[in-house]
Amino acid sequence: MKLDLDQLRELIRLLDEANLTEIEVEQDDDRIRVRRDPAPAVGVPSSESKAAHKAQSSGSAVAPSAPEEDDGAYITSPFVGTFYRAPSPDGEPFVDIGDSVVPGQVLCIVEAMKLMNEIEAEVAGTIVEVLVENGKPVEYGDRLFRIEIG
Amino acid sequence: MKLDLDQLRELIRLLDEANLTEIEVEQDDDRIRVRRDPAPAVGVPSSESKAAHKAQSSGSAVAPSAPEEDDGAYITSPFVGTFYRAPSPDGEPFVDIGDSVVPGQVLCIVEAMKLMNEIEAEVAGTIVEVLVENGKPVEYGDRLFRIEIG
Amino acid sequence: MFEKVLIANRGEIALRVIRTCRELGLRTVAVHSEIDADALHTRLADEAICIGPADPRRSYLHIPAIIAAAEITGAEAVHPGYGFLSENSEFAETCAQCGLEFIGPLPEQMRLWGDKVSARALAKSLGLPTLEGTDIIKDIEDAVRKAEALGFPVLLKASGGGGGRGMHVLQSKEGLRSVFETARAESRAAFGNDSLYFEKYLERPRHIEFQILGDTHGNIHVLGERECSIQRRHQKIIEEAPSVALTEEMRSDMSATIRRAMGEVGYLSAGTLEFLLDERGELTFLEMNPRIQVEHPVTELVMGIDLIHEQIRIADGQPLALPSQSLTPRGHAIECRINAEDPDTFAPSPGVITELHMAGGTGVRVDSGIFGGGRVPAHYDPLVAKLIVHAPTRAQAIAKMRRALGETIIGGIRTNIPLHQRVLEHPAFEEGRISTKFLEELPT
Amino acid sequence: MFEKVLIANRGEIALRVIRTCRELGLRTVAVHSEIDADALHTRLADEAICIGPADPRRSYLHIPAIIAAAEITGAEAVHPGYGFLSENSEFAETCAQCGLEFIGPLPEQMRLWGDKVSARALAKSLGLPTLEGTDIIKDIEDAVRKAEALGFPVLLKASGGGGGRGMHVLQSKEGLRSVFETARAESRAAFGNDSLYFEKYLERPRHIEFQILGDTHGNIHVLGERECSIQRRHQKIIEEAPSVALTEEMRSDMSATIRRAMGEVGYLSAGTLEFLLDERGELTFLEMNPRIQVEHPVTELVMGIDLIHEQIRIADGQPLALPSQSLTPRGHAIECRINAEDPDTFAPSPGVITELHMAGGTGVRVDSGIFGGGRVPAHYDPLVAKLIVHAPTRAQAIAKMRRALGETIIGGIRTNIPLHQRVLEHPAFEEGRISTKFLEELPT
Repeated sequence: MKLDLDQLRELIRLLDEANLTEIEVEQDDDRIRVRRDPAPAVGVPSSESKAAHKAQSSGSAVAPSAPEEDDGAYITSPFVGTFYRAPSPDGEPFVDIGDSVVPGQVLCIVEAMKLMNEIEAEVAGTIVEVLVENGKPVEYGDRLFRIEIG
Repeated sequence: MKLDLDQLRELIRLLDEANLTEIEVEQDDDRIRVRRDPAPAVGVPSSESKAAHKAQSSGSAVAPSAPEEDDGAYITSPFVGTFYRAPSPDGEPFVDIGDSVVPGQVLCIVEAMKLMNEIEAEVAGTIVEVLVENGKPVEYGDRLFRIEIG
Repeated sequence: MFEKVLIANRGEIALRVIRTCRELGLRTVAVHSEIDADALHTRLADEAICIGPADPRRSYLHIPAIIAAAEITGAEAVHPGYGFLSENSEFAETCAQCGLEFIGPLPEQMRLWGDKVSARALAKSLGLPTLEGTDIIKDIEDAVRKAEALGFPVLLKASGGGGGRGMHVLQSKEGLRSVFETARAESRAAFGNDSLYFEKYLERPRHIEFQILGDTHGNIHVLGERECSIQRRHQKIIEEAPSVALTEEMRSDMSATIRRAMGEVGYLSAGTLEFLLDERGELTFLEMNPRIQVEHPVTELVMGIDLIHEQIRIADGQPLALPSQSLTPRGHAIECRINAEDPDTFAPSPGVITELHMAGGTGVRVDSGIFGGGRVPAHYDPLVAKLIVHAPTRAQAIAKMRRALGETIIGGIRTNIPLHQRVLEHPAFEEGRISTKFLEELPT
Repeated sequence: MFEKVLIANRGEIALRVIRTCRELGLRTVAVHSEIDADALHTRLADEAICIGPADPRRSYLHIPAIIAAAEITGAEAVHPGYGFLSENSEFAETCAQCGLEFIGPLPEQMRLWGDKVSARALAKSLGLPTLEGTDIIKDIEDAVRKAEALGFPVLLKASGGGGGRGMHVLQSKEGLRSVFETARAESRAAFGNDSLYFEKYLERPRHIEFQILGDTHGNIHVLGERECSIQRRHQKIIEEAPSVALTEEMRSDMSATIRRAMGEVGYLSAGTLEFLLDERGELTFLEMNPRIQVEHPVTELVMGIDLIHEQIRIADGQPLALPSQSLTPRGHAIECRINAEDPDTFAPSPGVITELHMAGGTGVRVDSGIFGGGRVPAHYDPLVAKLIVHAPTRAQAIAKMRRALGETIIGGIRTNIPLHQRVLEHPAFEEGRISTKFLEELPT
């Protein structure tokens, strides 16, 4: 048996970068697994923060992309700011539940520093859930819409 | 089976370096797995102490008793002090390996504050090992003799 | 100078002494019970000796085991910390007989101040103001006579008592007989001495104490006062320095009186004179503690000194040489005693520390005996850590302590941190309107 | 007074600012990248906003995200800490335009001192002693001319540089051409500016810096000096206050000069003037850092003040009101920067903290951004904690730091603690015989 250490190192780098706990690869008869169990949370201050940690540390969406998940995909916010569903206070929402969307279609606005940032769909699909109320603040990575791809 | 120890060492080094808990590699019919469970004791200072922690925290003997263990029983020290095998510097040892002892028989002296505390056997048996050198300091709970009961 | 010091204690105070020893280049020997084999003081000392089982009577209170540990390690001096053997004159004497330097007062001083009745008489003879009180009560008839002569309310106290134990308040002679009998039995059981006496009972006194140091050259330094009025059943839980209740005049008058009195008895090492301060501003002597105290860090912070260092210098026969600035406090310091106990029921809460985050930053000092993954045994004092802050003003010190308590996380055991937070948030505390009744009267 | 402060930073300095805000009753907003969702500053602030991915250019350096975070949380002021956007005048200006109080100097001051060549000219015009140096070098011929006029050895520096980056020593004109071309390319890449200039090169200078504070009422306070000569590749790793190399006269002369100079430019908030001290005892101006610095705690300890508190007071328009005693140091303070890096190769060592025990006790301050079980990401500065000690004398401070380093345990990552221990044990360090070359010349 001959180990390909470089390949192994590459896997570890990937594990780190993506903040994973395990990678397992099986090919033909070969199998590699690297694993890092999260350190037991001794000494973790968890009770003090009054902050609502809405942002999940595992949130992997770094763009208004639509990562596949078991229960559909999500459009996440690429900006910190205020979420608006319509182009003006009296306007119609850009999209609503049940609407079909195509790539490039504007779904909402996230306002920051008086700039209206239009958030566009990157995939085609159907809006099945609106996850943030109009006019509410959103953080980077917050889920805005759930979408059924296709 | 022929082990490639260098390869194994390399894997362990990688495990350490990358702070992993497990690496498993399977190739053809070979499989290597190295694993280190995360220490639960986060925040345990372990490197600083220069003290030789001879006393085991699990040491359950609190008297010169002879608790059963897989490899015989032990006579432990009920005092902190200096261990003497004989009643005087030139005297014969109270007991030696191979000697049979009966309950109440003096096995050694532990001297503390100029007092000679005679340590007596509490069970009958045969001395199979003397674990402390004559004239050496002993802590509370230190093993003095291994004894075969019966 | 001795080069190796055995610390006859455990927990935060053992660490406290180890730290100063290390800074002075002295080697340290920890003694520990079986259950403390992995304790912090065991780990951080240069050497550690197991001296007995968890039961303190067979380990930390067992004089022959401690002396033997010094013998086999070649320790030349012993620091007793507080509690355990720290006020045991027999231990101090045994150390001396075995050629070990005892870092603390002389045995005769311990005896002199150990008995509360004789201590009060001595204090009075030395010119210290004392609370009106009686001699030892002979019997129940004598008790009634003495109480009436003193005037109710009175406090029935055990002559051999300490730490607030064995005390009973009597508002009138009703029930005196049964209380007297109970107290006598308690005192006999707890202190091996059933002598009782009366003291005038003050309704809402403050507890004020003065820190002193005396050396072998006859110098006495009075290092200001501490206010320790926040108590639960006579156990201090929050202490501060200086006290808002003393004027500069009161402070300097009492310091001068104490300096003279302690000079007269030739007091050696660190000691604390405890007083009650009544609502008219009168300080009356309560007792003298011939040892380092739990709350000594608040004095260290405002005076800029290390009291353990001074104790070691004194034991080595060196003269006190404190900078002149150390005689006036700088800023304000507060200490919260973090106990492993339920904050409401006060039931002890031993266990394994699963989470630990101690406060840090400007003006925060932590003296702790615990670590993440470590165990708080049920056998000893519930004090696990002392959180101590120092700031230019009392208001800033309070704000800092609130902040520090807020970021302290100790998981796996219950602690009295919520109780500390309630006190620190209370307007009366903020305004300095406190007394030894504060906690009792604090709404939950 | 503003009531809610956003801290545009992470790690220990974010915590440092949160702590003082909390003590002042101000609410705090932390901003954090995705990888810092569980970081200590995120957890300990009153509110936390995720502003972007781990890459600092898209989070901690991304001005619109930070401003937007202030907008959605209603923060009224911003503290930039050190590093990241702290010296970015555009950020300070944007804050002002958005109605946010920037807790720091005015943007024009940042620009004034940001360019090293113009800063030196300004300093000279203000009467500060400056190191002999040249204007911007035009081309390679000009470089040879200027270097020879100044006299070798010379130091080639980037006008837009900082933190010791982009500097090259030239012992003679040999190799000047290639070094000049390399340096120009480096400078363009690193600072977007390829202006270079020469300075006289000192062989074994000390790095001495003075802490200043200026308020909106025209008051300038000079809060003594720090010695930061223990550096590795121009990165400070150990700092102390005061410096053993300054006499009382040098200190007060330079303080007076700085007070006059900074009063003339109307400097606001905290700032540091860095100097080199040559072997003849001459101080020459190096640069001015218009922000709070990593090593500010040593000044806080010896002066008994809270510099972040003063910055906040100044931003609120209040006049400086420091006690007079804060203008003379009390005792000696030392800071060790604990970095997540290999102590020998200096390779960064990110990872998960598996064991953590920080030092405590008398005179020990810990400013840390880590906790047991937490992660040190690879994306940011390797500084994970600052261990700071305060003692009456320098010798005692050194003994205390050795003690504190000895009981500090950080598992799961490698740290430079062994390097600190080697420095602290070195006789030359003990005797105060140090220079910026100390580490380079330290035998391993």
